[in-house]
Amino acid sequence: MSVSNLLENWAQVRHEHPINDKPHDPYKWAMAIDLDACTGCNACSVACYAENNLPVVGREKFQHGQQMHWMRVERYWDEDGREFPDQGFQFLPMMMCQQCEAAPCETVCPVAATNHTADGLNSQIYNRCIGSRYCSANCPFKVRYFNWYDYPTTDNVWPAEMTQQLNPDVSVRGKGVMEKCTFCVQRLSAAKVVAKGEGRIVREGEVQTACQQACPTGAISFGNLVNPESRVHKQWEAQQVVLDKDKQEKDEKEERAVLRGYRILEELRAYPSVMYLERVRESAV
Amino acid sequence: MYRYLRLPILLVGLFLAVSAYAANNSQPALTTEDGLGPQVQQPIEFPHNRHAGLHDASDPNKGGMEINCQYCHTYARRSAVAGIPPLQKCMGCHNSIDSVKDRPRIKELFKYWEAKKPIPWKKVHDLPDFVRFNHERHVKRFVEQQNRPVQEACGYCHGDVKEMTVARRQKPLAMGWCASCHEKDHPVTAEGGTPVDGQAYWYSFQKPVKTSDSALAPKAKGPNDCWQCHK
Amino acid sequence: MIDSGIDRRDFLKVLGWSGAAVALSGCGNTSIEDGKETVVSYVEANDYMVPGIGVYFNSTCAQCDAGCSINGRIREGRVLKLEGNPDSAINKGKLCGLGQAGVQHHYNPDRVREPLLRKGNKGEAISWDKAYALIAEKMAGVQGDEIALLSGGVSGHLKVLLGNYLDSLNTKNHFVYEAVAPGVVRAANQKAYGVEMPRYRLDKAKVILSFGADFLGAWVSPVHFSQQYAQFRKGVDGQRGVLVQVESKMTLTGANADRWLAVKPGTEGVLALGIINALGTAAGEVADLVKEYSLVRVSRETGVSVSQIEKVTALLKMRSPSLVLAGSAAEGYAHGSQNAAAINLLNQVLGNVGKTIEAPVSVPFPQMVPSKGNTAALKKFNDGLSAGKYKVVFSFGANPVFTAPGAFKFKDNFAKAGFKVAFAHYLDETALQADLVLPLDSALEDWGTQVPEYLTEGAQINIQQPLMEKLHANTRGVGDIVLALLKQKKSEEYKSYEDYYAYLRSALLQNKGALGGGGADDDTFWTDTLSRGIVKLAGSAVGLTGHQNVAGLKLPAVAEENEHYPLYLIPGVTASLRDGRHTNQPWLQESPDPLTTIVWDSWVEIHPKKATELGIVEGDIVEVTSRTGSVKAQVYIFPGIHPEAVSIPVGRGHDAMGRYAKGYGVNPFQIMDAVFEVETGELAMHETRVKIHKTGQRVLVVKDEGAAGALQMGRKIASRVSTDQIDLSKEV
Amino acid sequence: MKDIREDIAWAKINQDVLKSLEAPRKLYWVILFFALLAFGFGLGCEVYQYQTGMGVANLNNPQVWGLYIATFIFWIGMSHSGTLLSAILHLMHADWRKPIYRFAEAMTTFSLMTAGLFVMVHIGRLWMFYYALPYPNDRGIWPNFQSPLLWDAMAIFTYLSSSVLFLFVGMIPDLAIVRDNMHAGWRKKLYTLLALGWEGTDRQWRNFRVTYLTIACFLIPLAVSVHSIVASDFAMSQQPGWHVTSFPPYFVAGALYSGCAAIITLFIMLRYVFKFEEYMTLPILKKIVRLTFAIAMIWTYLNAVEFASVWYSHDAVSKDVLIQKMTGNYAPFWWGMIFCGSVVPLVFAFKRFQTNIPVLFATSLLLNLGMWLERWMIVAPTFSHGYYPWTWDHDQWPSMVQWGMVFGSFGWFTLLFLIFCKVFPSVSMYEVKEMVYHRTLHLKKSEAAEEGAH
Repeated sequence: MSVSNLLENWAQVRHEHPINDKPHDPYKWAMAIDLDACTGCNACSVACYAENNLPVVGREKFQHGQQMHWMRVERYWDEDGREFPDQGFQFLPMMMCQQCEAAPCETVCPVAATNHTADGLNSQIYNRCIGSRYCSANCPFKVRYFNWYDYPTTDNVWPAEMTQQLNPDVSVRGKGVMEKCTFCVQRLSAAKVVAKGEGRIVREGEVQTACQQACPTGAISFGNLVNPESRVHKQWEAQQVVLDKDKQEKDEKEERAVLRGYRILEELRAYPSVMYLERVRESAV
Repeated sequence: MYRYLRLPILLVGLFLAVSAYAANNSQPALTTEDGLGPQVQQPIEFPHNRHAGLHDASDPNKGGMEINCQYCHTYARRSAVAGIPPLQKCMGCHNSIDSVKDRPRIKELFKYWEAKKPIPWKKVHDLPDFVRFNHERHVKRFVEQQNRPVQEACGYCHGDVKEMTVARRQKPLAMGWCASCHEKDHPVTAEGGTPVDGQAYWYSFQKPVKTSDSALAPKAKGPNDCWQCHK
Repeated sequence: MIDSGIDRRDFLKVLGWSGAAVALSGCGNTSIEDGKETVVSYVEANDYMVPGIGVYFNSTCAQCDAGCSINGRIREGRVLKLEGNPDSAINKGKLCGLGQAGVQHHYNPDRVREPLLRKGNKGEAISWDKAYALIAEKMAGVQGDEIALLSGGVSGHLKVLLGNYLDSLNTKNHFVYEAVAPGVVRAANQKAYGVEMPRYRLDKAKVILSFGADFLGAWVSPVHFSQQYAQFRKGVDGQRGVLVQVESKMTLTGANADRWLAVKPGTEGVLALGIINALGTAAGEVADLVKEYSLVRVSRETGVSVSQIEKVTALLKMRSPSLVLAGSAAEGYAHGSQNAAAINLLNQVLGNVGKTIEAPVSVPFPQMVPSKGNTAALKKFNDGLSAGKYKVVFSFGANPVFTAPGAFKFKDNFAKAGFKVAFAHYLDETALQADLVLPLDSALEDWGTQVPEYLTEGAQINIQQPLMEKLHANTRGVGDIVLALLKQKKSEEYKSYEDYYAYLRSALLQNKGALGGGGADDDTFWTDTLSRGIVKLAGSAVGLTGHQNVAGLKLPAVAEENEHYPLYLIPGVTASLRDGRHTNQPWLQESPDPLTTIVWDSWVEIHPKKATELGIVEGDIVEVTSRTGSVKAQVYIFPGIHPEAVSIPVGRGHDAMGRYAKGYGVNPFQIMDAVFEVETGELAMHETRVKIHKTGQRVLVVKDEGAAGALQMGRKIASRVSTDQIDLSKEV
Repeated sequence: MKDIREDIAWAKINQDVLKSLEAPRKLYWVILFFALLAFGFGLGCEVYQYQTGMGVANLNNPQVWGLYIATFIFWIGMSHSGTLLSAILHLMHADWRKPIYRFAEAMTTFSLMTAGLFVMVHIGRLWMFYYALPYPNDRGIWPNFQSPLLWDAMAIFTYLSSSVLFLFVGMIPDLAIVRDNMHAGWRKKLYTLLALGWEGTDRQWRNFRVTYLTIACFLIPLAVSVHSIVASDFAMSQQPGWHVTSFPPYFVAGALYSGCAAIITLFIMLRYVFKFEEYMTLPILKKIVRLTFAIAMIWTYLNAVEFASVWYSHDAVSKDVLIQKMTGNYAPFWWGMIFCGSVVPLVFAFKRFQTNIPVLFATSLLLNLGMWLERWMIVAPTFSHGYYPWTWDHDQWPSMVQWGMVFGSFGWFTLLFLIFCKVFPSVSMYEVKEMVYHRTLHLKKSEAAEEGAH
C-alpha cells in the first residue's frame, strides 16, 4: 500500500501489450468464428442473455439505441445494384468484445476499471467503474454497453419471478457502469479452480462459453490459444493468423491467400483475440 | 500575510498526515462498541462455543465439544460457497441426544424439522454480490496442503468462532483487508505464466518474484488481476 | 446428473427453497452487510446438492414440437439456464434461442396462477375442486358429439390419456391444430415416399435444392437440421455442399444459400418440372409430363433466368446425391399439393430417394406417436362452432383466436359454444374468450413424455420432468388435469394413480422390458430413465417407396394478375416467434429478427423496386388490405423478397397474453383469406392477395442495424469468398 | 481616439468603480433573474438524470458523450482569453488591457468552474467520482495515470486553482480600497479579511509585483497545456476524426477565439450595466476586436490544415467522417460552424464595425455560437460515424435534459459572473490609475518634447 506501492504499480502499468516480451502461459483465451457455418439463428445471443444477466431493455430504449446485448449478430448484403441479394447474406455471428491484447479501452479508463488479465482477457470491474464512458468512446468495435438506466429496478426488466433466473455467478449491473462480453469469465474461473485443485491446467473442451455451447452449427470455437492441442490453436495456426501482428504475412503476398482467417480492423493494432473465417460461396451456381 | 496562511497550512498538513497514516494502517475498524463485530439476530441462538469450544474436563456441562468446523460446514471444502448445514445435519445428532431435548432452543429446532421447514438463518459474513470468494481454495490450501488446524484456517476470516454463541463478524472482510493478507502473510502461488520480469498487469498486490526455473512455475504473490475476486 | 436412488418427486418436496435468495444489488452495494440476507438453507440435502455448485437435470424442451432434449442448470433450487442434452440424437447438446427462452416461459410474470371462472368480463379465482365440479356439472347430459377438444400436437402418454378421456366422453371431436405446420408436404410425402416425414439427410447431400423449406429457421426440426447443415457445409469427402434456395420471400435458410432464387409466388412446381425437363434424364410418364416445360417457358413463368436454371441443373447433374426439399413456401398455395408433388418428383428423378431421403423408423408404441397438427382441423372445428354444434369445448396448446385466419371469424364462432374451458399458461386471446381457465404448470415444472414427430437416429421417447419446485401453488400439469377429469368418468380404473406422475411411472415401468430396462429393478430403471431424460428405442425402419404416381400431377396455369389486390401476402414464420405462442418471452422479443434486425415490432417487407414504384421509404406506415381486412404496420425495405409480394411476420400483434406481447406489432392472421389447398383442405397461407397504401405516417424502425444499414463501407467485417479462391482442405 | 482620458481623477476612478458594487442598472437584476431561471432548470435536469440514469439524456451506445463533453470543451476554451489578457498581455506590457483584464480573469475562473460541472454531470456514477482522485487508500489502488481523462482532471484543477489565485492576488490592492471605502457591515469584514492587511507600503508593493509576475509566468504555459490536454482526450484516442496531430494547437486557437468573442460580449454588457463607459472605451474594444479577428483567421487556417491533412491522408475512415460532417445529418451545424467561425468574423475587418456596439454584440454572440458548434462537431460526428458501420447512429439528437444542462451552464456562469461583478471591483482601480498616470507622464513628455521642438 502506500506510496511505495503507488510507485511500483505505476512502473508496472501495462508496459506494452504482453505478447511483446513474453507469450501468455498457460492460458490465452481466444476464439475462432466460422462465418460459413453461422446461420444467423441468434441462439448464441439468447444464451448470452441467459448466462450473463443481460437486461431486456424494451422497445423504447432499444429505439434510442440503448440496447444491452453483449453480442450482435450482424447481417450484411451486397448493394451492388443487383435486384436480389441472390448470394444470400453474410451473417457476422457475434460481434462482441474482441478481448484485444492492446485494448484501446484499457489505457483510457481514468480509474483503471478495465484492464488486462494474465489470461489475455480484457476485464471490466463494475464496482470500480465511474461511468466516464471513455472506454466505449475509444472502442473501434463499439462493443461496450453502458447501463443508461438502473435496469434492476426498471419496470418489467426483471419482475420478481424473473429475478430467480439470474445467474448468481455474474453481477447484476446497476446504473452508470459499463459492461461488455467477458468470454464467460465465471465459467473460466470455475474451470480453473477445478483444474487447480487437481494440479493441472484447464483441458481443451473442459470449458465452453455460453454462446459456443448453444451454437447449433458449431461455428464458434473457444479455447486456450497457448495449448497446442486446442482446436482454437490449430485453427489459428492453419489460417496463419498470428496474434501480435497488425498485418498477417499471408496477406502481404501478392496473390490472394487461399486461407480465410481474418481479424476485423486488424490494422488498428488492437490485436483482437477473435479470428473470423470468411463466408464461402459456391462459384458454380 | 503569513498569519492568514497558518491555518490552511496546518489543515492541509494534518489531512496529509492523517490520510497517509490511514493508508498505511489499512484495517477498517469494526464499528461495534465491544469490538466483537455486529450482532445478528438469528432464528435460533446457536451456541458455537458449546459445539466447537474447548472441552472442559472439570464440568462437561460447561465446556464445548471440540467438534471440527468441517463436520457441520461441509460445503466449505467442496464449493465456493460455504452455505449452511441442512437441518438434517442437526437432527443427525440431536435426534439421539435425549438429555437436551427439553431445552427451548432444541425444541425450536424440532419444530422446524417436524414442519419440514428450513431455518431462515441470516447471513453473518455477507460479502457484496460482486465478490468472487472461494472457500474451497482456501480450505484446500491451508487445511489440506499446509495441514494447519481447521480452527486457525477458518479463523483467519471468521474470527474465534469457538468463543462465540451466535457467530459475529470479527473481521472487516473489505478489499484492503483481503489484500493485506495476500500481500504480506500468505502469498499465493500462481500457476505458471503469471507475469514476471517487470511485465505485470495493471493491478497486482505485489511485484512478481522471478524464480530461477521460470519455465516451470514462476511465482507471483496474490491474485494478479481484478477478475480473480470481482465478478 | 442424478446418480443416487432418490425419488425425484420426494426430493423436490423437501427442498428448502426460498425465492428471496436473489439479490439485485449488483454494483450499488459496496459494503459488507450484516444479517440482511437469508442464507439458502435446506431441510435435507443430497450429496449432489452443494450450494454454489450447479446441478444439471435432463428434460425435454416444450417450446416447439421438434423434441430437443434439454439439460437444465439448477442452483440453490432455481433453474437458471437451459442447455442442450448431448445424449439426444436430435439436438446433440445444442439448443436454439427459442428453446433457451423456456426459462422465461417458466418464470413469466404473466402466467395464470389460479383457476379462473368467467364473471362478466372478469375472471374470478376459484378452487380446483370447484373447477372440476363445474366441468362435471356442465358435462352432465351433454351428448358425446357435443363435446369438442381443440389442442396442439400431442404425443406420448398424454395422448393416450387424452384419448381415453375422449373415449369416456364418447366423442371423436379431437381437433389437432397447429397454425404453422407442414400439412400439405406430409400428404405429398405420403404419396411420393409412402411416409409423411422421411429422414432427410442434409449431411449426406452434396447439393440441396430447397423450395422454401426454412430448415435452419422454423421448419420441422431446425436444431437438428442446423447440425446436419454444418456437416453438409464441411462436405462429403472435402467437397463443400451447395445450397440453392428457391422462394419468394427470403427465409433464414435462403439467407444462407449459395444461390437464392426469387421465384414468382406459386410457381415453385413449374420450376421443379422445368428442372426435370432440363435434366433430360426422365423417361416415360415423367418425360411426357415435363416436356412442355421448356426453359423459356419456365423462365417466363417463374421469373428465374434461363442461365440460372441451367446452372442449377448442371450442378444437380454433376454432384450427386442431392436433396430436394419442399417447404412451407411451396405448399402454401391452393395447388400446394401439386407443387410439392412436382418437387418430390425431382428427388425421384435425381435418384435421391434412399440416399439422402431415408426411411424413418417407426415407434414401437403407435398409441404414443404424435397426432400431427394441421390447419384443416381448425376449419372443421370452426365449421362445427359456427353451426353451434358444441356445448362443451376444451382448448389447450393452441391459441386459435389469435392464429385463425380473419376470414374464419373464429372469435365470433367460438362464442357460440356453450361452455369453454381453456387450459392455459397465459391469459391469451383464446383463454380470454373461455368460461373457465385452468392454469397449467410450465414445462419446467411438469411431468410428461413426448415422442417427436421427426425422429433422427432410431425412435425415442423424451421424458419431461420438473427442474424445480412449482413456482405457483395452484397450477397443475396438463396430465394431472386430464387424469382428474378422467377420474370423474372412470374412477375405478384410475383411482390407483394418485397423480399423473404415478400414472407415468407405472406406465413406463410396465413396459420396462420394451424400453430397454429388462434386468433392472423398478427404482433403478426409473432413476436411470429420469437421469437420462430420453428413452432410446430401436424401432423398425418403415418401407420407403421411390416411385410416385404422376398421373394426377397437373399444375394450374400461372395465376392472373389481380387488379384490386396486386400483391401476394407472405406470412413470415420466424425461428424465434413461430406462431406467436411464446411472444411473451422478452428475450425473444428483443432478439433481433436475423434478416431485418427488427425487434419488438412487426413490419412489412417490400422489395426496393416496388417501394420506389409506390414512393415508400423505410419506416412509412402502410395499410395492408386484403379482402378480409387490413392492418397497419411499418415498412422495411428488403431486397430478399419478390417484387410482387409483401411479407409480414406472424407471432406478434397480440392484444392479450402479457406485458411483453400485448400491443407490440400486428397480426397478419387477421387479414388472411380463407383459401384452401385443393387436395388436403389445409389453409393456403400464401394465397392472400393484398394491396398497400401509405397512411402518411412515418416512424423510426426499431432495429439493431445502424444507419449504414447492411453495408460494410469498405471495411473488412463480414467477408465473403467464393469457392474457387480458397482451399478448404487444410482446415481444422 | 484615446484608450482612456488622461485627465480622469483618481478619486473619480474609485468612485465610479465602487459605484458598481452598489447600484447597477435595472438590467442587472433582469439578467440575474434569467440566469437563476436557467440555472434552476439545469439543476432540475441534473437531479432527474442523477436519479433516473444517464439514459434520459438520450445518449446511446455509440453516442456516449453528447453535448456534455462538447460544452465542457467550450467552457474550458472560454477560459483561455482571460489568461491571455491578464497574463500574456501583462508580460507584453500592453497597458490597454488594464481596465478589462479583471473581468476577463473572472471569466476564466468561472468558465473553468462551469466546465468542471460538466465533467461531473457526464459521469455515470457521480457518487463514485472520487475513485478518479489519487488518494491514499487501504486497497492500494490508484487511478489510471495513463488516461488522458485523468491528465485532464489534474490540468483543470491546477489551472482553476492558479486562476483563482491569480485573480485574487491581482485584486488585493483594490480590495484594500474597497475596504477603506466601505461602511461597517459584513461586507467590510469580508473585504478586510480578503485584503490580507494591505496597506500599500513599498515593501508590500514590491512583493506584490513579484508575486503577480510569477503567477502570470506560471499561468501561461498552464493555459496552453490545459487545452492541449483537453485536445489529447481526443487526439490520444484511436477514433477517426479525433486521432489528429494538429488537435492541440487547433484547440488552443479555438479556445482563444471563443474566449475573445466572449470578452467582447461581456465587455459590452458590463460597459452598459455598470456604466463603465469611461474605462471600457471604444478604442480598447477596437483592439480586442482586432485581436479576435487575427485569432479567427488563425483558427480558420488551422481548420483548413486539419481538413487538408485528413483529406490528403490515406485514412479512408477519417475521410468518411469528414464527408459525413459536411453532407450528413450534421451538415447544417457543421456549415453553421464554418459560417459563424470563419465568415462572420470578416465583419471585424471593416473599420466602421470595429466600434459599432450593436453589430459587435450580435457578431460576438454568433462567434460564440460558432465555437460551441465547433466543439459539438468535434465530438458528435465521430461517435455516430465511427469505425464500425453497424453501430452508426440514427438517433443522436440530444434530449431536453442535455439541452437543459447546456442552458443551465450558461445560467450558472452568468450567475457567478454577475455576483462577482457586484461584489468585487470588476475594473482594476489601481491599474487604471497606473494607466492614467503613465499616459499622463507620456503626454507630458511628448508635450515637453513638442514644446522643446518649438
